[in-house]
Amino acid sequence: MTDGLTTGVPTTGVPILRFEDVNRDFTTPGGWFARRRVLRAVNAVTLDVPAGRVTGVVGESGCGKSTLARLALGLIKPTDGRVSFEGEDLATARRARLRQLRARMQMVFQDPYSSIDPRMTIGDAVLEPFVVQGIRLTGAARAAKAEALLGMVGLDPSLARNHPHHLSGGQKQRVGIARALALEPRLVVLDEPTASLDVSIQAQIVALLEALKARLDLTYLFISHDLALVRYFCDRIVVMYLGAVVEILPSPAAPIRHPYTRALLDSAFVPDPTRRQTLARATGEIPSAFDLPPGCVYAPRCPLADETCRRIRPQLDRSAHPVACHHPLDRAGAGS
Amino acid sequence: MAIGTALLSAARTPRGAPAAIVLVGVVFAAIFADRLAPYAYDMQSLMQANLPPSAAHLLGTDEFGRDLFSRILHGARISLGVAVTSIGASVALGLVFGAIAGYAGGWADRLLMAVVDLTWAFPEILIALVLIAILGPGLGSTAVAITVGYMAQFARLARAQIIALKGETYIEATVGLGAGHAHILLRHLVPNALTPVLVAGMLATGDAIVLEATLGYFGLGAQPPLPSWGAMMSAGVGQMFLAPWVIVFPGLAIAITVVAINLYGDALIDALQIRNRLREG
Amino acid sequence: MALLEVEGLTIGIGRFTPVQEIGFSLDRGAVLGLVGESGSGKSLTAMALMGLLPLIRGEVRAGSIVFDGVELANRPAELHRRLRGRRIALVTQNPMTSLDPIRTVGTQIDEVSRLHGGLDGRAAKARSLDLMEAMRIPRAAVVHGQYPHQLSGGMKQRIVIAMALAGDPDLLVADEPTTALDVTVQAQIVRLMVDLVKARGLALVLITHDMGVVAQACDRVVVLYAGRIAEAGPVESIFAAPHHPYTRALIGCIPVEGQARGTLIGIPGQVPGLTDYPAHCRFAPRCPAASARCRAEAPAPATIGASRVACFHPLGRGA
Amino acid sequence: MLGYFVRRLIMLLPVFLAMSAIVFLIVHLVPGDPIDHMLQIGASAERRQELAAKFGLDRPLVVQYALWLKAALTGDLGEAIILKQPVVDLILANLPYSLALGLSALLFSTVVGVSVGAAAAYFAGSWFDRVVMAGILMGSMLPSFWLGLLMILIFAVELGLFPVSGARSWDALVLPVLTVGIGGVALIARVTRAAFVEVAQQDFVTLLHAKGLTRRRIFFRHLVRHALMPVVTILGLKVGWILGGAVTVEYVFARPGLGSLLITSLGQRDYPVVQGCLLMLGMGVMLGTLVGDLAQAAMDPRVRDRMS
Amino acid sequence: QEVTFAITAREVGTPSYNPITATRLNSANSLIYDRLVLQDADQSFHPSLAASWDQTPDGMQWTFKLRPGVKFHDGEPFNAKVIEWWVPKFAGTENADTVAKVDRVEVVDDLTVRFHMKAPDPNLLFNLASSFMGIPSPKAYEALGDKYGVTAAVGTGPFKMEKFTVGQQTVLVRNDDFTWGSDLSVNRGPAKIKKITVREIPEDSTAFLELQTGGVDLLYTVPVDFMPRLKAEKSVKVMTIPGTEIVYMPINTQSAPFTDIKVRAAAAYAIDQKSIWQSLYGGVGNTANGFLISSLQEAKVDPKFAISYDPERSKKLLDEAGWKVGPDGIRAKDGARLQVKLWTSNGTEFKRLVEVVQSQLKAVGFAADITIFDASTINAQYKKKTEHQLAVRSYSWTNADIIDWFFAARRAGYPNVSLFDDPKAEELNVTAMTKSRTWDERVANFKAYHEYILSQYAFAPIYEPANVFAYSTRRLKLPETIRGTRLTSQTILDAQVSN
Ligand SMILES: Nc1ncnc2c1ncn2[C@@H]1O[C@H](COP(=O)(O)OP(=O)(O)OP(=O)(O)O)[C@@H](O)[C@H]1O
Ligand SMILES: Nc1ncnc2c1ncn2[C@@H]1O[C@H](COP(=O)(O)OP(=O)(O)OP(=O)(O)O)[C@@H](O)[C@H]1O
Ligand SMILES: [Mg+2]
Ligand SMILES: [Mg+2]
Repeated sequence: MTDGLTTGVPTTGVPILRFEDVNRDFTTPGGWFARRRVLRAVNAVTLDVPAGRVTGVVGESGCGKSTLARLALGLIKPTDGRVSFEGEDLATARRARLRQLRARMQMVFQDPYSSIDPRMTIGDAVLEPFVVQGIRLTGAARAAKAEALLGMVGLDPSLARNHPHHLSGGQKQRVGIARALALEPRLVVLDEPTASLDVSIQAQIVALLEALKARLDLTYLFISHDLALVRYFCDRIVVMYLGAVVEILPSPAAPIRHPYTRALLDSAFVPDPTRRQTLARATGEIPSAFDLPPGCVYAPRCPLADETCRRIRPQLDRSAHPVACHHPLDRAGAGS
Repeated sequence: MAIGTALLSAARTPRGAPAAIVLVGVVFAAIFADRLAPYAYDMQSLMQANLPPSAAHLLGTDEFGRDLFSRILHGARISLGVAVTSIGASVALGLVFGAIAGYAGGWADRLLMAVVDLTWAFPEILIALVLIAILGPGLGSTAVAITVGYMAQFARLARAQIIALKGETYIEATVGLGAGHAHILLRHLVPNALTPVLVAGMLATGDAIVLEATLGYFGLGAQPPLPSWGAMMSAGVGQMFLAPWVIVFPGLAIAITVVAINLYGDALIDALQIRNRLREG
Repeated sequence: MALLEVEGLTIGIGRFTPVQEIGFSLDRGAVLGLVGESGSGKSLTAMALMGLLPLIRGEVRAGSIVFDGVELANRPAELHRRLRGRRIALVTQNPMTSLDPIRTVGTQIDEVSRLHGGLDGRAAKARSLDLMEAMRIPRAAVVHGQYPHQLSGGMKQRIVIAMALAGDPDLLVADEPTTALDVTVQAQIVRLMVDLVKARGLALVLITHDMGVVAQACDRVVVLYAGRIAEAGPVESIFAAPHHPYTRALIGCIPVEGQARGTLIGIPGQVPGLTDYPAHCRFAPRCPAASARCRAEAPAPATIGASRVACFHPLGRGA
Repeated sequence: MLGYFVRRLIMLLPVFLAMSAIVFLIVHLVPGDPIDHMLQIGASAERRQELAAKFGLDRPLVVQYALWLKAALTGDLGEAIILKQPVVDLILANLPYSLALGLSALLFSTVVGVSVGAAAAYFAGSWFDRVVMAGILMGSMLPSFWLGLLMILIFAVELGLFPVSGARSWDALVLPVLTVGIGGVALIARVTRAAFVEVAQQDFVTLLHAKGLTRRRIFFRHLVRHALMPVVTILGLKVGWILGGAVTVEYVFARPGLGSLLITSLGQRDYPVVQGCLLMLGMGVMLGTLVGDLAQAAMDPRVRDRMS
Repeated sequence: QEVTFAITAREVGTPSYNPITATRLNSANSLIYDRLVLQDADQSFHPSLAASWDQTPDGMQWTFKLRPGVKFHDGEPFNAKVIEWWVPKFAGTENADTVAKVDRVEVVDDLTVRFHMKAPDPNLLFNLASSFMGIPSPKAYEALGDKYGVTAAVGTGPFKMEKFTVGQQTVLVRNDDFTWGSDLSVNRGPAKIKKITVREIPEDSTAFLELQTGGVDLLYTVPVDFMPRLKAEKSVKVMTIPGTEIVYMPINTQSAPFTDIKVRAAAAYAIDQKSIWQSLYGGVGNTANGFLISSLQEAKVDPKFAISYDPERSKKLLDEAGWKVGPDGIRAKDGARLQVKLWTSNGTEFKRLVEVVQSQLKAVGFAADITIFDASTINAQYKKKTEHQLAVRSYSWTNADIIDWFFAARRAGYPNVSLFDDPKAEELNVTAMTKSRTWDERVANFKAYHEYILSQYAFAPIYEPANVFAYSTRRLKLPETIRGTRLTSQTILDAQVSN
């Protein structure tokens, strides 16, 4: 665990969003059926999201990416620690204030299929942000606004009258983006926005996001399990494993320091048959988040793990390229 | 699929079509009973009691010489009316309870559901008999009894829907926009939970008609001379050896209507593709 | 003669014809990639190979499926059933739902060897344990007695593969076997399957939507678009020199290391739905090179080098 | 599992308390009181008073409830005011009849319902499926007082196969069981059919086919267990129906039973009996749900794991 | 030698066989208990446990000679001491009135008792013959206390109670020691039937079908609807004996518009007794035109007081009272519709009848709203005194003093459902109830009282049912004529079972 931002990672942009030593636990419902069990979905995360940049978060299923996203938007409250947006603590903000803040931070969800109320028309869906924020629009303004928003994300404005089930996944995701951008937010959290789309559509959406960012001066927190995509799209890359940040790559091209990040990279399927890889670098699977091992959570799968790793949990170091590992891959090179 | 379109497309399926025709017919009879009935439903003529079906009396007459056909037409209005209003009230109450319990969760949920489960615990007929003992007999009490008897079912269903919907991304998305509880509940959750509950309500209407009939057997449903189908059947029990038509025709009316409701409801469930959502309750 | 020869395979469901005139062949010890976007007909093709189309009220409308010299298409269902599990086995996409949740995974594997190998309970279990170890399942004896929900996704998929292998099949059809898995696990499973093919002399039809997987695992590839073949050929030549504009675009959709930002474009437009398949070239609406002819008629596959390509304006012709 | 069972039992306690309070209140809300039934027409006010005092009906409701509950917890449900017997005895005397009818009807509905539902599912979409399901539905929709009399008319009067009414021999049980059971058959057949059709669409069934199993084997060896799970749930929920739901049938067939006892006593405002019966039913239902859940756990390892 | 009898809806659920405290007793009661005297259909009294009796001319002393050799089912002897114990037992019970005028009982010798009266009671023998006067064994009675009649019932009758399940059945076995049958039976005992199971069947149709199929051998009451079918049945014999019941419509004289005697009269004249008797009851029984059953002398009132259907008179009375016919046929006065409440209690017969009454009232311009209550609620409602207006109900009693029950001012609400309170009537009541010394005097007094009540239209008579019972001739053979006022032990004693 670092001491937080004061001695933390220098960033080029001003942090718009800050995690300070944030934990988030989930308790499985007890009651009739089960014993209560506590699961730590986000574990001691300290992180700055600099304005105007794309911060990527990668990690495998269940590592806490979505939880991090929800915390970022104040949709759930941290168990410990502080999440602040533009300096304001989201957990203590009043309802009305939170609503105002929400106009400036938005989220695009992983599953476009269920992110629009099936009973709403597309037009109503993209205009709902105004309703919620209490901004009244007249009939003509409504139509114009809907048209503008749909046009912005490359959709035919005539779709406004349709219900979501008439749209393809890619179209729905564009609607999701339009909705998120309706209130002109500064921060957009993108939670695996392309994961459930075909590659050809995924590429379209990524291109759209790139274009919008440039046009609207947005800050992105881009969450994905696809390291290749993150490396293509992001300025900084946060690697998570079992709720904890294990490495923060200051740039996509930075040399990898954590064995897990390495494994992640090696697992990617390079679309080039001439470069067939020895696959299976990582062995075993992610252990249950319920009973975390006492030492490094990656130790059970790590080829470099030793006794220390199994006993002492490594902390994120305070270098320009922070890593939480007893045996970082570049030990010989970069000092920490 | 929108419920309106679904109603139509269910009516076009091989199972749904005949059922829909029957239901339209019954509703038509209920609305226009006054005009369609050849006689007043309470016009007695003791000298013409228990006549078998004939040209003058299409379905025969009952023990008071009243025209059965006219009574069955009016009976549609009463039986359907009681069933529909009480189930309507039951659905509304169930929605309120279920929505609150499902949305609030935690202790509010447990408490509300404990109450609901209490009524769930007892057979509807017993609930109805006990309630009518308290409220006194009559159509109003019958309606209240049916309302209470079936409420648990809808509350549970509504709650299950709400809980399932709470996990939908669009709800989180709307919260993310800054929406409050009222907006979430009234604009998104309840409207989306409505369809299965309404369909379950429609199916329960059939049961309610039968329950009203059974209460009539104990003398507790519609008060004479109002002709609910149930009241007609129960009065006909004494006549069943002498004038079987007195009990057979109202019985047929019930059976046909209820089967039609069920078949059409089934077609509707398929059209709306909500079969598994219905089971969640 | 190849182990599996598919020709002109056309699949119908009710009024629709989601798959039209697909053909390919496959030898023992080889991996054939069947790649395409969602809805392109990959799963239906797999179901046709398994003879399971009737389950979804589908049927083979035309074409042939010759397996080891035996024609299977439109033959009595019983014929196909006898081959299932014993000679042709299936691995499905979602390990989370592919196993019976209320029976131990062990018995589910045992069942196959009991049914097809005629083994008794004890022998079947021993064989299952062997297979599970071959799948690199740790503590196989314990896992044998566990229920699916007690296992991770990767573990379940290994069980499904072990189950597929239990009947000692010649042909394995794997329908997106790794899509639902974590990246790291995905890599392990694909590797495992390729190793098995080589080691046991199996033939594998590997269905995927990921050109990366194809590049890493397959010997030959069939690229489907909207129910038709766009291009088919050996993996090396397809990646080195794709002839169909779609194939090239598809490869281009995957960001590669060091790719500059803003260069990822994707394919404009969207895959047509089953109900609005055009009569002409189905890719034409999204194709940068589409001509009037492309919007008038459907191209038939033609041989270009080692590949077959269905396009009026193939790329790199003569290259 | 045992721990789960104990916890469930403990959780039943507050539910039991709430239920008993509601039961007590409801019973005392009913207008009229048992004294009316004991008094000859035109009795004096003093006499009323005296009787009220004798049965404790003159005390505040809360006190009455507390006394009743205290006794109830020791298994003493008091003495019937009109029927002059310990309520427990009355319940015990009627319970066997309710159980005999309820359990046989349950068995009948389950066996027939599951078979019919399974057959319909096996031939789903065929004319057999449609005719059988519609027929069952039709039968279940007839009010039971009529169905009961019809049964008597056909099987007892015309065919002379069974006694018309009463509960004096095993064969007197047949017609009531049929009458009660038909509704259950319809319910269970529909649940079973739907369950079969639904599991048949799950992924793992595709894989069973892919293993080369015959349709028959898949259906009867594999799907059955899945299809029975919702049936078990329904059965657990229907315990109240087993114990007290057959009032009409008891009435038509002149059979004893908890339902009839309850209704008769309600008519006579015999409070202790009504309270006792309702409490009994409520407890039956609570236990029924518990047993249903346990059965569910026995059938489904996922549920089992959630419980431990 | 074993038979099954069935009692139907009305008697179902009778909770006990304790004649002293019970308010309801079922037909099986008479098989367990004997009374001192029995009344025959012709109203004459016959010795039963009392071999003979005597009264002093002033009516102040009655001496009863008891039959020797009588034993209770538990072996206890029946003697004068039993009577001495028995009569005071009624004090404070709901049946106290039957012996209320007995001051004390004197044991003259082992088999002789003398009743010393507070006042003469011409009705004493009638009271002693009522079914509540079955004599229980003092030993068993005292031993069982509250539970007497439920767990056990011990009398001297021809049958012993073996088992009683409320609402279900009573099993009776023959009392082999019984030799003291009355002169109303040919067979003085023991009974020829060995065992009787008396079943309670709430659904009339079921009971009917049981009789038809031989499931039961005798039905104590047969619903009129089933009579034609039963009569057609070869193996079933239907018997009708004079009824003990009157069905009538009480009119709440204190509830507007029935405070107006013209409106009361109009309602009374609207009831068409004849068509009800004919079409609803198939001509079985009699029409009722007064309050008392026709076999009573007090029922033979001056024809001008008898109330029978007269629609014209009814309409005319309403016109006179200011109720004018409205467009829908319902009358109205000063803008108020002639809308009245018509109640009845649950029971097939009442439910049917009330509908006819409603329709007949409508014919003259009353709109009557029916409510059907369960039996216990309706009395509670009557007692509120303000809620009810018209009702359809019945009573079963074979003595004129019933007029006092239902019309004495002190019993307003219930049983005086008419809330009848009239000085002249009260005066006539006192005379009839307390001032009659002889039977004839009593008859005259009650007749006057009866006529006056009729003249005030406090009720409308409707119907006098007959007692109809039926039995299966396959198993049972009953005497041709039924002695006594009801089907009781004297007839069953003579009953024979074939095979
Ligand atoms: N509401 C919740 N209640 C209980 N547990 C939760 C809840 N939300 C998340 N979790 C658990 O927290 C852990 C992290 O979940 P999260 O959704 O953040 O992971 P993720 O990285 O987004 O995974 P994925 O790639 O599958 O989306 C998981 O183990 C998950 O089961
Ligand atoms: N049971 C069915 N009934 C009707 N249409 C179907 C059915 N199954 C598949 N289809 C249609 O057939 C087409 C091809 O489906 P298929 O499942 O083979 O696609 P796929 O390539 O496997 O796609 P995915 O990548 O989404 O799995 C799709 O348009 C689909 O909608
Ligand atoms: Mg996530
Ligand atoms: Mg697929």
